[in-house]
Amino acid sequence: MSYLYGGQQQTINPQNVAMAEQELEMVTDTFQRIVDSCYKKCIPTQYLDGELNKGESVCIDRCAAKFFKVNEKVGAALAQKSQ
Amino acid sequence: MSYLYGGQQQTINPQNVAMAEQELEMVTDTFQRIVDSCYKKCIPTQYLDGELNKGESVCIDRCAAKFFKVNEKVGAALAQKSQ
Amino acid sequence: MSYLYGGQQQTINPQNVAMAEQELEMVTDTFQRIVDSCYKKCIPTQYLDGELNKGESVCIDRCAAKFFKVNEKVGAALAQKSQ
Amino acid sequence: MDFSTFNDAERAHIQRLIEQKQMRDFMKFYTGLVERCFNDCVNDFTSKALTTKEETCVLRCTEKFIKYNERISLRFGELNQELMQQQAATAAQQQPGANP
Amino acid sequence: MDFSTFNDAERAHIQRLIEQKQMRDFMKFYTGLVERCFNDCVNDFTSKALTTKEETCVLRCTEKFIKYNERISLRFGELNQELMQQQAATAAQQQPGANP
Amino acid sequence: MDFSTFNDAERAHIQRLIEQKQMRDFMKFYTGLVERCFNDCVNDFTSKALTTKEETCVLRCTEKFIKYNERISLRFGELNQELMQQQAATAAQQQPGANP
Repeated sequence: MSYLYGGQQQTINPQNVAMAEQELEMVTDTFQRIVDSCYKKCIPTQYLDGELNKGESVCIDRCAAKFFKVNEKVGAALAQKSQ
Repeated sequence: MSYLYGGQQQTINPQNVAMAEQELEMVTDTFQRIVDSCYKKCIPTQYLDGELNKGESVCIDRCAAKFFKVNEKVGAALAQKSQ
Repeated sequence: MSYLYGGQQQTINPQNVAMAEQELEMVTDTFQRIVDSCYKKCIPTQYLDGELNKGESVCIDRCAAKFFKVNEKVGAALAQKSQ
Repeated sequence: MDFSTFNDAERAHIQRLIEQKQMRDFMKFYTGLVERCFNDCVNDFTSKALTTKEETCVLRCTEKFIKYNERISLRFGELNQELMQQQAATAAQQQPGANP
Repeated sequence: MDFSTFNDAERAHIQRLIEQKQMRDFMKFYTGLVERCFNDCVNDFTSKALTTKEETCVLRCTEKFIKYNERISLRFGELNQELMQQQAATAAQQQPGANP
Repeated sequence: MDFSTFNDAERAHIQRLIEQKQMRDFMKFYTGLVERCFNDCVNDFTSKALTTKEETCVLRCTEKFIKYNERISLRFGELNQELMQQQAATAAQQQPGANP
């Protein structure tokens, strides 16, 4: 979309932009997967009311923390394999 | 992709294009979710034949209508929350 | 992203690029669906060990081959319908 | 969506986006159909050939999903149109002077 | 990610990408919420009207999912920040001379 | 796909698209692997620490999925090649004069 930058003197390095885009996508993708996984693990689908009760709230916190830990373990295992 | 428009005099307002793109994506995304949801609700996966029988057809019509109603309810609830 | 091509004399035909992009996306999308489907069909989720055993390996090979055959059948059926 | 305030270049660009989207949507329809019929019909991995039963199932599944898709597309179009008319009516009511 | 080596044009471009992504993310949040509450709450197709029970369920589901989303977004932000600090600390340690 | 009619600029552009796609595919592979092993292995939310059992499961799941992915990629490549050769043969047959 270079027409956006008609008046600018600075040139955009497409590699910098691609790197930032990649990183952004990675964070969003991970977030979306946490949202889906922890909903399945922590929220019963009867919907007896619209509140998050204590048990659900605690489950969400732990679920997010555990997802990050799994992320870390998998990352370390992949890094080791690729050595 | 500005190289497409080399010969044109009119300038494209990227915000207009982005708005249209967003709207297009919203409609497509909603359609895809209706297709997946109503298939699960209305079509048994034994495939005794290749026709849509009467029961399935009626179920599809009602399912689509109900999905739109849920869409409306959710939209209204979100609008109220954000006031 | 026309700023990439400032120094080039050749013009890019956006239709050629779009065609190649489409084809690339089709192959990637199909691959992703095979990965998901055959994992569900062939890999039990108890993870008694980290190896692929003989049964799993044979299942993967057959599953991939069968997916391609289904792809072919569906393609032929669609082509016939659209005549 | 109201395109009347868009200029020709914008409309041409959006038209092109819509065409690209349609090609991508057809592709997703096709690969999604293959995945669905594979998952619902193929469960025997004692050989790499499709059994007659699996093949029959795949053909019925394809036929049914095409018909399903036609019907739900039709309904979706109608319901979407209704919704847009409702929204236009609501917008007109909220215009100054439109509601006596 | 460290943006300090980026020039203004790049930062402005990336800012615009982030805004577009946020709009798309909100849209996905909305359509995903509708799909989830529809799938969990609507199971009666003897009529095209929502039953009172279904409507109540949809409203609770919406309310709950909004709260769920707020909470998990908060946790995600915290955990992400922690992770980035850890990574920064590890990177600093690996610099020559940083570890006596 | 036959790229022989493409000019160098087009080929360079497409090459860049392929590289970007590969980076995105690797990212999806990674986040998908994390989600899969999390869902299959983690079910105890009485604490925020991973149990030993969960950790073992995650490591096996990772190892297995990597091997799974290698094997299925290999098969996919072979089957795709076969398919393209078949299509080329069919296309050649349909050329005028190719079928005596």
